[in-house]
Amino acid sequence: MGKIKSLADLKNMKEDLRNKVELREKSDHPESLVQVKVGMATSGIASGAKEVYNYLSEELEKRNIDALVTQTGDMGYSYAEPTIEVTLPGQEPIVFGWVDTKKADEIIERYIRNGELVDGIIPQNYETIDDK
Amino acid sequence: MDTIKLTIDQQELEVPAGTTIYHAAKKLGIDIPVLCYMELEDWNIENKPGGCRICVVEVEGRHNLAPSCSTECKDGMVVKTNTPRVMNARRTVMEFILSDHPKDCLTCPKSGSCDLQDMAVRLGVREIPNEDIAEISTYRLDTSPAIIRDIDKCIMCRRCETMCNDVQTVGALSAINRGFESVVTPAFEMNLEASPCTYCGQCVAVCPTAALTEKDYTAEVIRALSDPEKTVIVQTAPAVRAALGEEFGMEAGSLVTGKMVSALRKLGFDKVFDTDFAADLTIIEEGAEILDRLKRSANGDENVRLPILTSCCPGWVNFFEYHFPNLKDIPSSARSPQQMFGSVAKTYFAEKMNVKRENMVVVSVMPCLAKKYESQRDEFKVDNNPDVDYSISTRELAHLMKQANMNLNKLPDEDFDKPLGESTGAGVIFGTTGGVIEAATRTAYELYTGKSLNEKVTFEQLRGWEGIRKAEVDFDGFTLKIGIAHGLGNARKLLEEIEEGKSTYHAIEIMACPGGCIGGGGQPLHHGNASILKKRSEAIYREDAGKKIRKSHENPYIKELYEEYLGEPLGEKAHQLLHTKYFDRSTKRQFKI
Amino acid sequence: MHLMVCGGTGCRASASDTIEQKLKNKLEEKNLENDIQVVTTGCFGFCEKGPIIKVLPDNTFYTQVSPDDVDEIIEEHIIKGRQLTRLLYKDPQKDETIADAKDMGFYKKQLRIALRNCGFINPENIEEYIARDGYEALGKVLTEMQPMDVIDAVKTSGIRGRGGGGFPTGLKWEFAYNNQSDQKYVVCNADEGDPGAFMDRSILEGDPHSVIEAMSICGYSMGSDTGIVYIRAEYPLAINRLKTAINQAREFGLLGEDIMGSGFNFDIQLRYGAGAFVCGEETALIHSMEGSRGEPTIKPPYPAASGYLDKPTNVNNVETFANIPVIINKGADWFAKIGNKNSTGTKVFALAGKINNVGLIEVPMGTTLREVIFEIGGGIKDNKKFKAVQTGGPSGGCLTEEHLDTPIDFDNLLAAGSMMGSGGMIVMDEEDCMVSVAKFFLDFTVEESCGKCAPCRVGNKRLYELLTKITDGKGTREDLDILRNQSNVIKDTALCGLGQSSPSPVLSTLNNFYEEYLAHVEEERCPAGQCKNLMKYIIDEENCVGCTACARVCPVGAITGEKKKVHEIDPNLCIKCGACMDKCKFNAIFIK
Amino acid sequence: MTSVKVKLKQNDIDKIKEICAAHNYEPGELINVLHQTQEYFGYLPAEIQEVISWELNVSAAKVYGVVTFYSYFTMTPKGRYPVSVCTGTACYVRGAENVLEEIKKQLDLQVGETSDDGKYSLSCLRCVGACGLAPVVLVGDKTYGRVAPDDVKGIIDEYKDKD
Repeated sequence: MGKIKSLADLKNMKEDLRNKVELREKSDHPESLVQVKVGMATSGIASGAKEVYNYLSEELEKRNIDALVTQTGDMGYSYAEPTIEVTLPGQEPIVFGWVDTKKADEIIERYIRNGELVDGIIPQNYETIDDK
Repeated sequence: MDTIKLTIDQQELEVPAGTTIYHAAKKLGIDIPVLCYMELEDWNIENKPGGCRICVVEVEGRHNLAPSCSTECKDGMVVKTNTPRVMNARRTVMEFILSDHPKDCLTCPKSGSCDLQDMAVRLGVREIPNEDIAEISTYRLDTSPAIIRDIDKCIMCRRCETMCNDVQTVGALSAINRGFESVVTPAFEMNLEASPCTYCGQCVAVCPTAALTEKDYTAEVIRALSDPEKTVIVQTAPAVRAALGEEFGMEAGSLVTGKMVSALRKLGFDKVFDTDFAADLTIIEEGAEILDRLKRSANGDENVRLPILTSCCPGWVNFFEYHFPNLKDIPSSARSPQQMFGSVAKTYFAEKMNVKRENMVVVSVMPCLAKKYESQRDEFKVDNNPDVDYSISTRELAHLMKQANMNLNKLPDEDFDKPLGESTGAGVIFGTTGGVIEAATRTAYELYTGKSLNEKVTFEQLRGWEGIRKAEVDFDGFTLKIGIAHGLGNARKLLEEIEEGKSTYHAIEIMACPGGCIGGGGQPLHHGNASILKKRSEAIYREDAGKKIRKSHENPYIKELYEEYLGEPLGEKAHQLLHTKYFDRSTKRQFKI
Repeated sequence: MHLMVCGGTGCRASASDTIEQKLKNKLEEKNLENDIQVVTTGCFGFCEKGPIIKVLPDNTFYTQVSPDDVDEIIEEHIIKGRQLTRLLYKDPQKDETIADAKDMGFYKKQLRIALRNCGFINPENIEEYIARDGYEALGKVLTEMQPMDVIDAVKTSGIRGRGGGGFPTGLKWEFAYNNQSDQKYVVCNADEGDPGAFMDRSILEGDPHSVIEAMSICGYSMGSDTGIVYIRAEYPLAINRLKTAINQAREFGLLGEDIMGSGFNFDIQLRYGAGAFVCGEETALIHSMEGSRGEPTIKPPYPAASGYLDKPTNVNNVETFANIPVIINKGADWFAKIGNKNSTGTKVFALAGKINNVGLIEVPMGTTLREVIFEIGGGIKDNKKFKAVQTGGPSGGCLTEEHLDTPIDFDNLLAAGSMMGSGGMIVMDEEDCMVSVAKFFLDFTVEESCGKCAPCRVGNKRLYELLTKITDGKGTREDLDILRNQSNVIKDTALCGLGQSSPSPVLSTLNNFYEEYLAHVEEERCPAGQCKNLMKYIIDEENCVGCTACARVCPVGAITGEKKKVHEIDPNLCIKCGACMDKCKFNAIFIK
Repeated sequence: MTSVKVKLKQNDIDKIKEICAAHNYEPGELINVLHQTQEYFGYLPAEIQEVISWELNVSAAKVYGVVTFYSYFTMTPKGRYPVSVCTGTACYVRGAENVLEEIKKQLDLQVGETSDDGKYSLSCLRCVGACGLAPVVLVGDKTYGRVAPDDVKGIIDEYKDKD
């Protein structure tokens, strides 16, 4: 990636990146790409988010599920950490709390594969500036 | 805006912009109490941490109280210095400070001259709430040959830290720890003796409590005086006579030479001599050394290092031994007057008196604390017997006199004993900044040019108060370039020039203490009042002006000493008794494991 | 179809587990267990109206459900598709029922501006930040705005410093702008030290670019090319993420020379704090950056005139900076409309203590404490009674029931005897002794005092000792007066903000919980039962059956009594370990 | 602050000099230098501070003043298993004090001490930011959340047989 030399550059890049993300979601693998974000701030890691992240990356690969596992910052639900957010294609993201490897397994098998909700969902309780 | 109008305690006044509330109030005669604040205006030395919070005042429109020492006046400000809120706050803060301070005032060395005690009296503290449960921070007592640190008594005013680091650039002291545990100590809480401390005593001079005091040798002196076996002789440094009077309520600048002599005699010293005599001796040796180096240098000898530095100040000697060991061959090798006196007294004079060395006790009265350390240096001992047994400060002499029921005011004037009590005006001015080099110039000029100065013995260009001074003296066609520094921070600047090869001086005089010996760490406390130091200096020059002989090489007893005993200046005997060598002490700072 | 049953502590306490079981049973009965799934969720945060059930996908939100309602829910809603109006949430203001959770005011309580990207983007990937409008504000500033325009925008937005004091940020920038110098510095204070707050770290860990972008904007506006982040060394992850972000920004030409072709140069360095709370104070922070002891100095001179290396310096905290790009992108007016008149925007709080939903929240200024604690925070843990909420960390105070409806903003909290501080919010229940809480904070201040000024160095130690005397049951009424006077004097005379605010926990508890102090000094009693030295373990004669279990477990042999007869505890021997009470099956041992 | 007497080896001194050189011998970089040095050696005994004082031309008193000011710097080596108890407000309210007392008892250590065999050291932290897990105890990098006094023994037992 080259340097950004102007505001126009930046805006073009933003469009590219947005398209890329959307492309990644929609056209490359229609229906099948699952996005998983693991809350990996200090507190998340302290409660085991790293193990969950590793487990999810490895297991999804092993189980041939086309998924993108990324890390992100503090989701705010300290009481329920580790927390992960799973977005199935075309659906609203869902946050699961108290995730350990066992729970992660359950989420893969039941929610990601079959769309069944499992215990431990954290109700989202905020608005972002995008909503305003 | 150049001037600012404000109201203090219902009185309006105008002050220049930048004036603090404390100073503005002072103009109105309102004396706001300050504890940690300290100001030495002429040298730009200010200690203003804003830490004690005793000087707080009420400023209209401000939510909390303002420290007057460090709050600048603003236009239209309305200040109240004595509301119940202010007075309650001051007293409560004082109670806090006292609650973490030992209550051994009765036996405390600072009792009676303690700023903290005075403040407690002034603020009317009668009781400390819940004293029984108040923890007091305690530390180890540190006793060095010159300075005692009892930092249980430290109130974190930071004055010593300012003197040691900002003024003297010695860096022996720093605030350590934090919160309730914080105090000022040397690195790793080591003893001063292991630290780079030069014993200049400026920390002691400004300490408001007894956290830093001099090591007191008066008991040892009394013991020696009461021992019939011992011949006890005393020498007094030039700066002492210009300040001792202050301890007895006299005006600053009172010269009390004669009264001091009679007091010492009454105290029972067998001989009362003058360090000024040894100062003259120093000039002979040092002057000869200067001339020698100048001549060799002029003849193209590249091994000669210039400038030559004076070496009579022991704080300064300690300083370069720690901080500039690579320059240790530059200072004159002449011993300080105190030590020259000691070695002459215990050889020449002891032989004359037919007293065995071990039965002679030499006491020195000095404006200085580093002299205590200097007298204990191994180089100045023979068979473990020091040339100078005890060095006491001006303050200690005053104590001694008071113990002996003497009132200086009422004593008659008496003369020093001969031969070691005879001195010239040149020896006297050693006590103030620029004096040593002026004395040396008087002698060097005549020896170098072969011409007499006649009555024109003073060199005004060498006098003054600036921390670093440069002067040129015409030696009959040859221009002698002279540098003068007082205060070790200023000395450091000249030394760095030398290190960098930028120095153009031939000779430099350095005094560790601001003002020279008159501002020494053993002098009566000046409480930051620089005008006191100026008056002391004037007194010194007055004594010089009144002397019949004003050039060291004309002192008849010095001549006699060389003829009878020493031989030539810089000769073998002189070398053995009057010169010394310096050590690299920077390694001392490294840990011995 | 899904039935989401709240499994939070509050709802559990009001039988949500019974409801869940009943739902499952009923579904089995109707042979629907494979079509309709019952899912336990985390706390919805709306414990006041619990137990809660949410039906998906239609998002119906039932409140105060009882086990008796289960049949009706299944019969009516699940099978017949008709909502049960009586269980729907009723908007207290409009007096109308709301079925969809998304329309409920409660879910609009939080608004994420500073935390907008936290938990959303990958903080180690600058592209994700750019995809979310990242660096657009900087681009706009550099190409379309003059420095003074930027400062005006920040002033118009009304944003005040999020680090504690609440000084208007725009004014601060203007001061730094007005002071001419060959070199100026932008400093980000990331030395978060409040012992119950971690929002700055979360932002740095979750959205480091927002801080980098804001510092660059600040640098452009005041005329500085150097930014320094002063960050706690105890935050290794934040440090790493920040380093990564800085490197990426450099690679993309967003830090360095001639940024976006504007001719503006800016770069950022890191300095590490080393564990001193007082370094949150800006002059102390600057001394620490210069390699010295972090002791504060008297202002003026302000850092804006003479700061780091005696150059004009602007210090803002992380959260403040994180708001800046949004202000530029969305407009100062947009921002100014959020919150209150004198406290605009949002504030992040670290909500913790005896509360169900411990976590990081961000609410518009003006939200009430009640909304934060009972709605977002999900109420008090284990359904205990709310007693106090401590805001502002060691510099703040404890607020009570009567303050619950106070809108949270800088001025209101100050007026109530506390302060905004950096955003710690610790909730306490009836088992927390307020004298001990004050003592806890004093212990912190005593340890963190820099020692420079006497009131803070010695005074706080004395307050701590006096509080210990009181919690030991040795205090007198006169001590309370001394405590108050000493606290007031420290507040009045200490050198820096840390010292001046250090007695706040004492003063606020003295004001709000004076009765509790009185109980300690006059009755030698700790109403919360927390002060060990004031506890007395007593055996209830009625309940004791003489089983001897307590006597056997007592480690010091303080309990005597014959088998099958009432036992007795010798208060002089008792060490108040509580073992007997745990052991007793008959509730016969209580604390007085 | 008590210190442990150490004899620095030449390569230790070289390492310190290297760190100072990397910071351009700037006195203003003192704290960063101390950070890096402590990271390398684990602690900052007087001997190390002396070398830094020489290299940066800052008085040893000042270096010591800085080291003793900041709680992050230590002059005693930490244990191989440093035990830290979070005493932030959230942890306090949820009973960290009792947990700390139990750890002191179990390890027979006071806060700030290191056991004679160098295995354990005990310290307090202010808020690790894991308030959701309060009270929190750390052993090395491992975090233990929602710790009750009764759990302490179990946690320490995990390290009993380790070196």
